[in-house]
Amino acid sequence: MPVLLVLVFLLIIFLEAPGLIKKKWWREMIAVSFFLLLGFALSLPQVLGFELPSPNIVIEAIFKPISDWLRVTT
Amino acid sequence: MLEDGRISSRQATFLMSTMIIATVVLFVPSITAKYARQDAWLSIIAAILAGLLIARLATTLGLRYPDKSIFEYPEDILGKWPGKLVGLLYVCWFLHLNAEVIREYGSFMVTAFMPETPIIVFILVVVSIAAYATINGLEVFSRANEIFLPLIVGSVIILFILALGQMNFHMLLPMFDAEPEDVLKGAIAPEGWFGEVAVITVLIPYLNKPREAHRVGALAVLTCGGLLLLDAVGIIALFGPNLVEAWLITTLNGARMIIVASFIERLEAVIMIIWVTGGLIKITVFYWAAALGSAQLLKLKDYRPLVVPIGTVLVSLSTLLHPNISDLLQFLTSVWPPYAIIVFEAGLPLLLLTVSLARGIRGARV
Amino acid sequence: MNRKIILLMVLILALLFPEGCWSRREINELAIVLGAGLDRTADNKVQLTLQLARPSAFSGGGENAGGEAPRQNNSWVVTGTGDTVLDAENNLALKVSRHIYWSHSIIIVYGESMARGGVRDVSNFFMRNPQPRETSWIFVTEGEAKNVLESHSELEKTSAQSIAFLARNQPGYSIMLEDFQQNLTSPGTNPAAPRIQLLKLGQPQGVGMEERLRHEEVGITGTGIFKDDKLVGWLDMSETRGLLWLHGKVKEGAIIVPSPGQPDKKISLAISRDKIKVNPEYDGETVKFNVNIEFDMELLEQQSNEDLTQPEKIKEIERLAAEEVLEQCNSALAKAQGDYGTDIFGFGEAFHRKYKTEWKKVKGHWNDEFQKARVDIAVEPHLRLTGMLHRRASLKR
Amino acid sequence: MRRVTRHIKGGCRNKAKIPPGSSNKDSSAELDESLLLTENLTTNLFRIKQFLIDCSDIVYREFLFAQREDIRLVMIYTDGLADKSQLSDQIMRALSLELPLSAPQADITRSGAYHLIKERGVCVHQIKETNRLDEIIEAILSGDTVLLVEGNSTAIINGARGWESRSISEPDTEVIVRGPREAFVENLSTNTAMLRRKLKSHLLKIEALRLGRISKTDVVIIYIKGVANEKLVTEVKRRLRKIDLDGILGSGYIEELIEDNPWSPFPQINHTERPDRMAARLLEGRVGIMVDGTPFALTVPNVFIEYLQAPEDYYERFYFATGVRIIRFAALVLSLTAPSLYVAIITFHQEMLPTPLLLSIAAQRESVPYPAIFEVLFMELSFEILREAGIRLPRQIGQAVSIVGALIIGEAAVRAGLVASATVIVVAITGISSFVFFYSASIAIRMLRFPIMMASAALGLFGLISSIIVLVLHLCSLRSFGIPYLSPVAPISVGDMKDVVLRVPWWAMYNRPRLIGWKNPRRLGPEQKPDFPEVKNRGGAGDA
Repeated sequence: MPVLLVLVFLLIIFLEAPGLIKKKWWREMIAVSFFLLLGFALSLPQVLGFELPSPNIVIEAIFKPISDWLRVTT
Repeated sequence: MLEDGRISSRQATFLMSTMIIATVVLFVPSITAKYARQDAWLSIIAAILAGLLIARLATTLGLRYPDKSIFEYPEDILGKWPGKLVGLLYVCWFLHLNAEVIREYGSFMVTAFMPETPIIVFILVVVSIAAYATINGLEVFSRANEIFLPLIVGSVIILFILALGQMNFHMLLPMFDAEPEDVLKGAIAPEGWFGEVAVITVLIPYLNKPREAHRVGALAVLTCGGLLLLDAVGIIALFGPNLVEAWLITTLNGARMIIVASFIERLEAVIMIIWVTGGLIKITVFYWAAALGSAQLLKLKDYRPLVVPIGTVLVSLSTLLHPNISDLLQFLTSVWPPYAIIVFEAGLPLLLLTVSLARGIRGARV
Repeated sequence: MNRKIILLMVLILALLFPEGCWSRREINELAIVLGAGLDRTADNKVQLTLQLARPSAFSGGGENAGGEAPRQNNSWVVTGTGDTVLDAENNLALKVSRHIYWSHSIIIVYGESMARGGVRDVSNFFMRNPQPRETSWIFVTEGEAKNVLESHSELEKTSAQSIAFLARNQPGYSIMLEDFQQNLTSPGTNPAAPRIQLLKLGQPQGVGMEERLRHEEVGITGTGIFKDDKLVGWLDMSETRGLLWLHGKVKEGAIIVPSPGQPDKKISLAISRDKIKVNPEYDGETVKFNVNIEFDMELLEQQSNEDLTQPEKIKEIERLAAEEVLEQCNSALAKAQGDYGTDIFGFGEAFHRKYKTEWKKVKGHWNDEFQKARVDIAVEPHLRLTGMLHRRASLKR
Repeated sequence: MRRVTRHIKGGCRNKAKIPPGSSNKDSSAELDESLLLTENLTTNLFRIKQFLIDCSDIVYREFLFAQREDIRLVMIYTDGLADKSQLSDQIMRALSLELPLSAPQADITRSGAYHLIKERGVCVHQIKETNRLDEIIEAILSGDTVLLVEGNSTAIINGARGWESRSISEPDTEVIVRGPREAFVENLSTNTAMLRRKLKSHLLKIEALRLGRISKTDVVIIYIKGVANEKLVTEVKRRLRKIDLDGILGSGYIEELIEDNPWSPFPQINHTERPDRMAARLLEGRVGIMVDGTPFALTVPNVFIEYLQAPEDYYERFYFATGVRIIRFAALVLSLTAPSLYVAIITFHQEMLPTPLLLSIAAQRESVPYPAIFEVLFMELSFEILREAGIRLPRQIGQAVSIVGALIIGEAAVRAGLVASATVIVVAITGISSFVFFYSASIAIRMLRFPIMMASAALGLFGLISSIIVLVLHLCSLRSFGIPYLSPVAPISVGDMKDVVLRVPWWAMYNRPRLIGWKNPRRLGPEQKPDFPEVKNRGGAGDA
């Protein structure tokens, strides 16, 4: 699975990069790499079986009073 | 401009309607019935009214800068870096929202139709289709949506009519049984969805006639509201409030109840069509908004190279967000709506509008 | 760019295709469940009985029509036990070579042992699992559900279908899983389900049939009534009519009353279009229900030889019909209200609709409240049609 | 049916409209000394022969003008392309025998002969003069006859073309019951004439082009001035002029060279062999392209809906036409999705079938050893093979092969337990449905059926719906000469809905399609709905 993931990302780079380099769109290149890295960083641990904390925890913590009010009590 | 497509007001209305309907008809009747029980329709009407307000707020703000999107004009209003921050927040919100929707999409397919299939399959398929649509641009998916929306609305209405025979409208009685507080609570979830109409702040610069944006927002909310009302009333009349609140995806169960002269049975497929097409359009809209937003924030020449990388983020984020479906539902019921409404659908637009009005600045006129 | 995306999509599909097909089930790998029966064994386990279709018996019409070939079994009945329904199904699956497939199950039969002990625990499975239908018909049987499913139908291909059609045609009280569940969850009403029994019916026709088939078929013989989720008693057919009247569900059927002038002769009236109004009254102490039943009748049979077309005779017939219906209703009421104290008529919901605030006080113990309630029933029959005859043709002058 | 008759063509084409340089892209474009004729006939002849070396079909006929040894004439033409009877009657006999008798003897000199021949000698309708070798060569090869006169550096080109060609016959690919029965033929001038007969207006413009480096094929652009958008006409011309290909042998070549989305499986340029259909499209504001040598005329822009419209729709009553349209839509959906839907339902969503049907299909499949998808693929493939065989084989055998083959294979496969009979029914329905609508579109649909089948075999209905969505997205992204391919459905144009599922009566077809004919939208006069009160009154008076 990790190998497959790396392959997929390599494929995406292979499809994306040449066009950008040819057009010398370096800003775009940076943005693309940023998102690809983010995607890779988020997916690799999952594929390897680590449990990442959900980003929702922060939101849940902040909105706890309201969500407690909203929780159905039966 | 990054996106060279222009859409008509009708296309924009259709786009927003599909976007909201898709998720609303599936989950909301059950969530609302949890609080307001047979008075769910009351909650929905309240939500429609609030949705109209939000739409008005978003369009008023957007029309002050008719040639800019919400990723750009905060810079004019708040100054460069705070403005960029607001734009960035919106990009993140669209990404997050989209990941949630994609997760819902997968969960729905897995729960209702193909429990043996891993959820990642549906996520991958839908994200790649959405990427294809996004790359084709606003005009193309708006046009495709002009085919999908009539299909979706037609299906909902036909399902309603077919199920009419099994409905018992006594279930809606007694009216006004729920406490006002519960009605209010019930209104928050649909309101969170109606509030997604705030995405019109991204669409306004691409409208043929930006002046009609007010109408677009209002019509979209009314269309979805009407359909949701029909759906919720039908479902409650079919099952009674006790069962509706117990079920995960009540509309699906409603469709399964339909028996027409022992010939047509189990119309789940129709629900699947509604959800798969509608959900796809919704995901595409936010996908496009996120890609466009990042490109506008970073002042890129094109948003298209970003689409596939953003897709990888969406896929990994959507599998990361929730460990299981009850966590997803809990989040959608009690955390997401207040979060979305308070911060992004009402809060930030209100802030931007106030500052803009106070400083008396506005963009080009149309 | 566009082409690249399409390439990606094709790749994804190509990846999915060979290892895909997770949910794929070829039809000939399915054991199609036609009906399910649930019993509780002596050691408090769930005993699940499934009637599985044998597809080869359903191949197109006519090949065995000669009657010479021995008739095949159309279905196969298997039983398994376990702590939960799914556990029982898994144990049962050990004996079945195919994947058990619920979506076409049209009946669920609760054996008496299961019904008396409460059905809420097991019925949850049918709601939670996406495969079984909400539109399955629910039955209770005296004795074991297994026996009922093992029976055979002369008219239909399998007994499950035969039972389901019995329910669909509604000669008795019939209820779907979804309505049953709704009644279970609502505090204002209790469920009821038709009672089916094995009856000695018909004689198998044809060579060799006597040995092959048990000539017992399933018939509806009344209604089982529940208090909350537990079976508490039975209504016979006449009381079931009363239940149907009080539910406003009499779609068809007949009332037999004595002929007004010749009480030893009978006349039959077919019923159409019934309407019921339940009007609760509450004074803070006791609940009172004013029930008004209105229906249309058609005179279809006359044993007597008097002329029934006179207005006063019609009045009289209407009165007699009203009495008959009232008696049916009262007998059902007496059983449900008097003997078992369970509101199977949904009066509680009618009460809820009218007295929103008061309901909150009584809904916790509604069945007790119902037991104390007074029910006044008014019946208003209308004889609208007299069939194709003006009066009896064989009248000798 | 295909009676071959001798077709006589009136004259050489008026080439005045050909912009210089557009027709010949090789070296002849610039004027070169060596490409001009000299006064010496032998040199000229030698040069021409140099060009046409090893072209055995070129005929050089030398003869004398008025039997004078010093005035030699050479007539050059291509065997089979020039009208020989006209040549011998009108040119040779006239020049060698008749003209010398009537003309004043004083004029019969080397210098005078040329003018004499030009003005009085040649009795053909169209002549042209040139002093350029390349033009001469082109004229010879196009079927014109070139006359060289001793001592003159200009040649006379006689438009006496005439070659074997097919006569006008009934259309083979677009058969209808009620309506005109003529189809375009291979000959371009016959085709333009047919069109001109339909639209006798000076507004019908037929502009000529010559394409193909070697084939030098005549191509015309046809449009109605004032109806067709000029921008569209310019764009068509621009794209056509860009073509640089050695030979254009059919309109299909051009189609693929000027499409907007060359990778799409859907044709974005429509073609027809019916002059009436072509005329109808021109009247809607479209632009036509006709190529010499092919009976199929192209029209642009093309929208998807056109494939579901048949010419018959406009000749029959509108109720009928609307009904048939609905059937065609159903056929479109069926031919695209029926096998996939079948596979999806019987392998993933068996709950959607009514119980008796499920049991009956289960009984049929009991003995089938393969998964449903292979069964369907096998049957679909054999159906496609049969269809291809039916088209390629000689006509009489072809029909027998397709019908018998389908019957025998289907029946035998069911008997052998290889496929379920339900599969055969589904495949047959799919196959039949794909014949209902226009052939070119049905090719795309037939092809796309297979990936959709794969998707539904992998993911059931979800795969089916997803692939349909991709298809719709793709169709929405297409444009044909700037017009969205799915218009007027997407983008919705309410006014144009009158000719999509409905075909409203002619008295209600007020406007041309909005996106195509916006320049001059009105096509119907006011108050055209039949309402003849005087007739009614007369009837009333009769009663009284």
